[in-house]
Amino acid sequence: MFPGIDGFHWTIGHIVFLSLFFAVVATIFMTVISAVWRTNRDFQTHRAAALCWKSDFADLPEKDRRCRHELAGRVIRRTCDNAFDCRHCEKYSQFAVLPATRRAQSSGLHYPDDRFYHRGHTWVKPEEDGTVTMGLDELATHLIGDPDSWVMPTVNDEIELNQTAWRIQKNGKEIQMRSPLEGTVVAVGSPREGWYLKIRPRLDLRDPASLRHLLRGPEVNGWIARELERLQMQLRAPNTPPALADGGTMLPHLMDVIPEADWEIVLADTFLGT
Amino acid sequence: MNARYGMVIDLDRCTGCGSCMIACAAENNVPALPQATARTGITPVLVRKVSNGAEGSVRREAFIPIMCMHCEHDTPCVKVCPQQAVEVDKATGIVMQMPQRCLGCRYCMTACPYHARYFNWWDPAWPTGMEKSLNPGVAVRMRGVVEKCNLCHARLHAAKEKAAALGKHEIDAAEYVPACVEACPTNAIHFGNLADPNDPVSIESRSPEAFRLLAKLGTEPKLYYRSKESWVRALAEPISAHSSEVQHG
Amino acid sequence: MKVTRRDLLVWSAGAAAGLIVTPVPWKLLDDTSIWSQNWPWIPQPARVPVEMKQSSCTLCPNGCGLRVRMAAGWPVGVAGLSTHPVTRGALCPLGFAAHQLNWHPQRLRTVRHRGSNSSWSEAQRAFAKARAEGPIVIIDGYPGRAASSVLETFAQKQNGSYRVVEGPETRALKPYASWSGVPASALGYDLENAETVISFGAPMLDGWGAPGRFTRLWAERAAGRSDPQLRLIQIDSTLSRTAARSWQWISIRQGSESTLAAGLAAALLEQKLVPARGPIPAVSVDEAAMQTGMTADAIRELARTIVGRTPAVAIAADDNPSIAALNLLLGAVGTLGGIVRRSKDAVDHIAAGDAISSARAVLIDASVPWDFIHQTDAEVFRFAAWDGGSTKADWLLPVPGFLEELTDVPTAPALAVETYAVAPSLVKPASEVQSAAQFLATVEPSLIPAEKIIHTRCYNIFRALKGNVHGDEITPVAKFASAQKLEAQLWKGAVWVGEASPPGGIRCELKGWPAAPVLGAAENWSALWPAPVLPPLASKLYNESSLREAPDRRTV
Amino acid sequence: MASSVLTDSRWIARGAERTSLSRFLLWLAPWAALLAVGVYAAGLCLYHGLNQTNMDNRFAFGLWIFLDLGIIALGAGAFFTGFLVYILKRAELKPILNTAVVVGFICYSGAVAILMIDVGQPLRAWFTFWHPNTHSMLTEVTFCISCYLLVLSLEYIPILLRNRQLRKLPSFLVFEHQLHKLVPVLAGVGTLLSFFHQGSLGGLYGVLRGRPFAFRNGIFIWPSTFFLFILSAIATGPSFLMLIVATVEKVTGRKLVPQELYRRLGFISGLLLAIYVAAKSVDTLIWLNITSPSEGFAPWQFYIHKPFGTPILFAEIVVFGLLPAFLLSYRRMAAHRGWLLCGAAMACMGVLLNRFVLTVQTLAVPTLPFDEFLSYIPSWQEVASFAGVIAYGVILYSLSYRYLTLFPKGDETHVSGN
Repeated sequence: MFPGIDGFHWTIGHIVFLSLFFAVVATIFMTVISAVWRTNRDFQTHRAAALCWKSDFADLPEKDRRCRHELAGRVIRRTCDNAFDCRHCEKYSQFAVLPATRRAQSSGLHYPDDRFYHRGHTWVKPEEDGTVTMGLDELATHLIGDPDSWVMPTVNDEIELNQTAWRIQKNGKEIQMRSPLEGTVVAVGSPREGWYLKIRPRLDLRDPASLRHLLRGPEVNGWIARELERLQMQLRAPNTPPALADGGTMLPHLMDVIPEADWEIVLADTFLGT
Repeated sequence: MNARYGMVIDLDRCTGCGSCMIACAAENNVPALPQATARTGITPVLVRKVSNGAEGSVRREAFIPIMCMHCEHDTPCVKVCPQQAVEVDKATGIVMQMPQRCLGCRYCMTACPYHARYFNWWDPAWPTGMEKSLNPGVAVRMRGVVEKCNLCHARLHAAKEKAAALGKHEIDAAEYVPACVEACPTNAIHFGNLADPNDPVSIESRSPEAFRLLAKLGTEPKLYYRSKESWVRALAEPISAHSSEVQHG
Repeated sequence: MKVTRRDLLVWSAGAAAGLIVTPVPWKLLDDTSIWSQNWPWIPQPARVPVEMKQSSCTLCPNGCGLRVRMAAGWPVGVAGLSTHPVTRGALCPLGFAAHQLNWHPQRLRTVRHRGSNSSWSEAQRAFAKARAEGPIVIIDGYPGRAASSVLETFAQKQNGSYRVVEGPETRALKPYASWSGVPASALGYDLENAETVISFGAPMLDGWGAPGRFTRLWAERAAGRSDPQLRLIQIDSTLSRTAARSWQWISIRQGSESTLAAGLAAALLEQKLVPARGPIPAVSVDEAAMQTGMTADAIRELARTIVGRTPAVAIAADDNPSIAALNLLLGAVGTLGGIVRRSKDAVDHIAAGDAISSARAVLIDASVPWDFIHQTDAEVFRFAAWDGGSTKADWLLPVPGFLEELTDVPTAPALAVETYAVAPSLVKPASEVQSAAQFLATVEPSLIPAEKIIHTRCYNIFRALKGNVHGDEITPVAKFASAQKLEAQLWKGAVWVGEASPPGGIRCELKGWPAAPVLGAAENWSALWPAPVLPPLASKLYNESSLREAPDRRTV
Repeated sequence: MASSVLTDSRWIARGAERTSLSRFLLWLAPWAALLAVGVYAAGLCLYHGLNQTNMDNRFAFGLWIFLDLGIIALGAGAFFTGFLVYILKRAELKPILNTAVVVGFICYSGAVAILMIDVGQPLRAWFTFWHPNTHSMLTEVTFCISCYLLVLSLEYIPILLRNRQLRKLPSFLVFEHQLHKLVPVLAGVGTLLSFFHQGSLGGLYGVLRGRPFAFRNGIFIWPSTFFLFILSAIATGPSFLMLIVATVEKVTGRKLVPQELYRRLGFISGLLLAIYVAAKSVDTLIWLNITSPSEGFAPWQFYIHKPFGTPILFAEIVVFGLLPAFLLSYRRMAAHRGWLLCGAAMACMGVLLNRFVLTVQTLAVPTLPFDEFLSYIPSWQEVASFAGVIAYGVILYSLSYRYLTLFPKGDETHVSGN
């Protein structure tokens, strides 16, 4: 059959058949190889992170993909189609000018206005020295309570937006905290100190657009309200005390109070995990 | 010059004794397995009984040995084998089966209109010691491959070696006689070179009494039959008038 | 670093992908297929040189000429010997696989006494005791051999009796013997010169007489021809293989062969087709017609056909006097193309049967068909190469198998001329075996061993200066320089053929038309196969195709 | 929220509602048992050889070949949907794309597995790649099917990698993303391959000059059955998908795809089926009047053997061809889900019947005048090993449905309480 095998002789059949066959095989393998090669390239060029986040975002339930303007009540209903990256959203500005109909209402949780909030329940607080502090917001803190342990990046590590900034272990579950901002770690905190990371952002914070992708003001209330709603749905179960009555205050240490809940799911939904 | 080995079988002479079947099996180391039946056994030559379909004193019966017809023109089995385990030997016209290369897909068996191909359903086996009685010239086929009549190719090979030893190019016709031809007690099977117009067999194959099975398929089988009886010659036609009552041997 | 599940996943995926580009899987693939081509449990014959030996088959009294392919001392193939004057290269179908018989699982390899293993010395002691106590009957299924004469002499030495078992062809010649006094074993059919053969149910093309003898005649002079030189008229109640191929098939009621013979005789006389010799048949044509289911005209027609081409001879399937009488009427006795006397000095022996019961011991030679029935309370010494099972014999004594023993091959039944051949021992006997003749020679040292007798017989042939030796070429006996040379030829597989005896010499006195005997169905070769077992390849005919009905013989 | 200790919720796609693990395992159990039996039977055939089957020298092909041809025809939905979506840009078919891929993968891998048992020397199967006889239809089949199986598995990978746990590996996620972008290429290749092997499966019998019942004249090197097989396969592929989705909807009690999609599939199926029936009729007429007589065979002689009389021919063309074509494509009928599915079922039965006739009847009818009509009953080993393949299919699909995202989330809406 192949040249070299005894009794082989070229015929038109061989030529047509073989060229067709090998063309097909080559195409298939090239496809795989190029896919592998592109994958590798994405990692080299830091595009992998963005891709992963996009894919994760696409995997989020529809109700978790609401546009910040809807949360603020500027629009009735809008699903974010930009993976929460308002910095490059051409729609942002045209909605931003509309008045926010949503009024702040007490959820019993404290969300100071000097901070910017990420949907993964982390906050960013710009400091005078141009660095920013990162921490866990109150809902998250109440939910988790006292972490058993935590894994922090080391100083000078580069962290990427929407990628894991730090990890927290609690009751055998590991929780990934998505980074609200990209930059270089300059200091590492801890739950006790109330903050987790100090980073030097990659972008210049003097540019107002650089933190535009994070929530603040009325958006936060709308967002937290929906989060509490969801938690209520997820944590309401037989033999569970009314963890959080509507509008009522939220109990701390929920993970300890309601151990039987399916925390895998709850945590994944809360911290935009997979 | 390339030979075209073929046969003319005189059905008027065939008494259906079965000598050819056993001689063939012995020559080619075909196993006889207790569990084999008429539909799973290996009989490279198979003598089948046919009749004119009539009953009583007008009934006639004949015996017809069926083996590989060594089709010359787009040989069905050669065409279908996915991996060239079957091929027509250019020098002899023999349709050769290579059991070593066969993967046992049995496509060739479905392709053969003469049912002349057989599958090794079981591992070949012989009673203890009997393997000493195997023919040294022929390799035993393993389970899971197809085999068939190859006109006792081992004998052709031997004849060639003998000729070569004597420094001759052509083999001595008397040196190469397939086992079934040799065995026939009535000399009903005539074997020769159809490519040679003066060969008795090729002359016989042109006689008006000669016919081939399913000749209309256009595969040019090199196995001819002959009979003086018209009802026997009628077997050349695929489905003859009395096909429904015809007995199967 | 810490190895996580993810790392393992990635690594194994990578390894799987990487493995494909290494030679490992491909080599493995290749090796497995090569292995499948050389499975260790599949026997493969060693590639050893093959040499040709010529001999005669001794499995039955027909003594077919054999060409044996020998490899490493074992027979690896059997074919007919084309130079053989009688069989001319033909064998019975099973003969082509006879070389497998010695390996048959039923092969008898040790002395057995009433189902348990014993020894030759035990057997000898038992036999010596028996012969001391009373008469011994020796039964031979293949009379005329050197071995036979050893058996006979022993019987005479001990006022015992020697009995034989004969085949249907010889039995069919009995009537002539009883009417003429010429021994049946000296008679034969001169088919080579016959032009019409009326077979009364004899399987002429299916195992009658020596394989090839008649089939080749028929093939050359009859097959397929509308007006053949040799007319084969088959009288059969069913469309037998012979009937199917015969020139004319006469279908009659089962068992009415004798009547038809008588009817034909009547028809012949009535139409004055033959001179009125001998007695007049008891039945008229019409009565015969009634009993045979033929029309009277058909019988008359047949009578005319028979005499239409002469010499014509009727052949009975077995001992049937009325068919013999028909031959007398046809003038087919002692004439060319009819029943002829082939030898001067043959003697008939009494058929086995009655005298056995009174014996102290019965010795049955291996040549006696396994299913030979012997009603006796005598001690039975059964010699055999294969254990056919369910035997009443007290002793089973293993004999040399196919091609394992030196023996001579006397004239086959029903031949028109005498023949003589020698079958040397080509294969070393497989185990502790002894033929009946050898056994008797050990218990009675005064006996002349078969080897010597064969030697003497060859010498006698040389001295008689008659006939030819058919080897690769035909040599008149007179041309041989010495008895040794002739003997050497015979040892190499040549066959001595005597001279055709002149017509006449058989004078039959027959009183009245003989009564019809009661006969069983004629037996074809597959039923006449002498060995109690079949070579495995017989299954090609019996199980692996629907060509033939299997006889009740042991296959593997 | 799962209250049971044993939970697999972390493997189930977020937002997708699936029945409890215990119920799922309960559903799998019988299939797993069947698969076990099948594997045992297949083992027997591999260890002892094909004497375990009831095939013989005259019936050299049996149940396995028939069913192989059958499921490969039904699996054609995979390549055809891919072709429609990626090459013809019919986006409305996207919702069933994943199911099509999984079903295709099951059909082809199953068929290949059975073929591996069916050959006498599986260890030498690769010889076909080393000494291929380019004139043999079986070579074409072998090459195309093995390549296409590779393509299908590549199309399956992205679906697999999107699983909730696997996606946690960034590298998998990115690879999935990149491979997915290239799937149109694979779809193209798959279309080419399928076109050829569906065809050459038809050619398999069509070229058998020695079997005048199956032999057909054709175009260039391909007998007419080559094209008829392609047509019948792409005609019934969508119908089969329709049945699968309908079954899944019934079993899971969920509405998975819009009713409009059914009608769309039905229409495509019906239209192609109509074309097929027309072509098949013409082919049959040519065979009856030209091909078969030219080989000396009176075509009606093939139909004198019961039960393979002319009714089977009628059933093949009209009852299971024309009728479903009408049910599927005629708007008024197709409007009723019941009629639509009935039509789809009949179309699938039709293609199976066609494959049956071509494989089994061809071998059963005599060729030599002194042959007799043969019958053949598969042995339990044959039946069991094939049942095993069915079980394997059900299990693989169930797992895929539970742990992968086969249907777009939006369309997956709750219907009945489960």
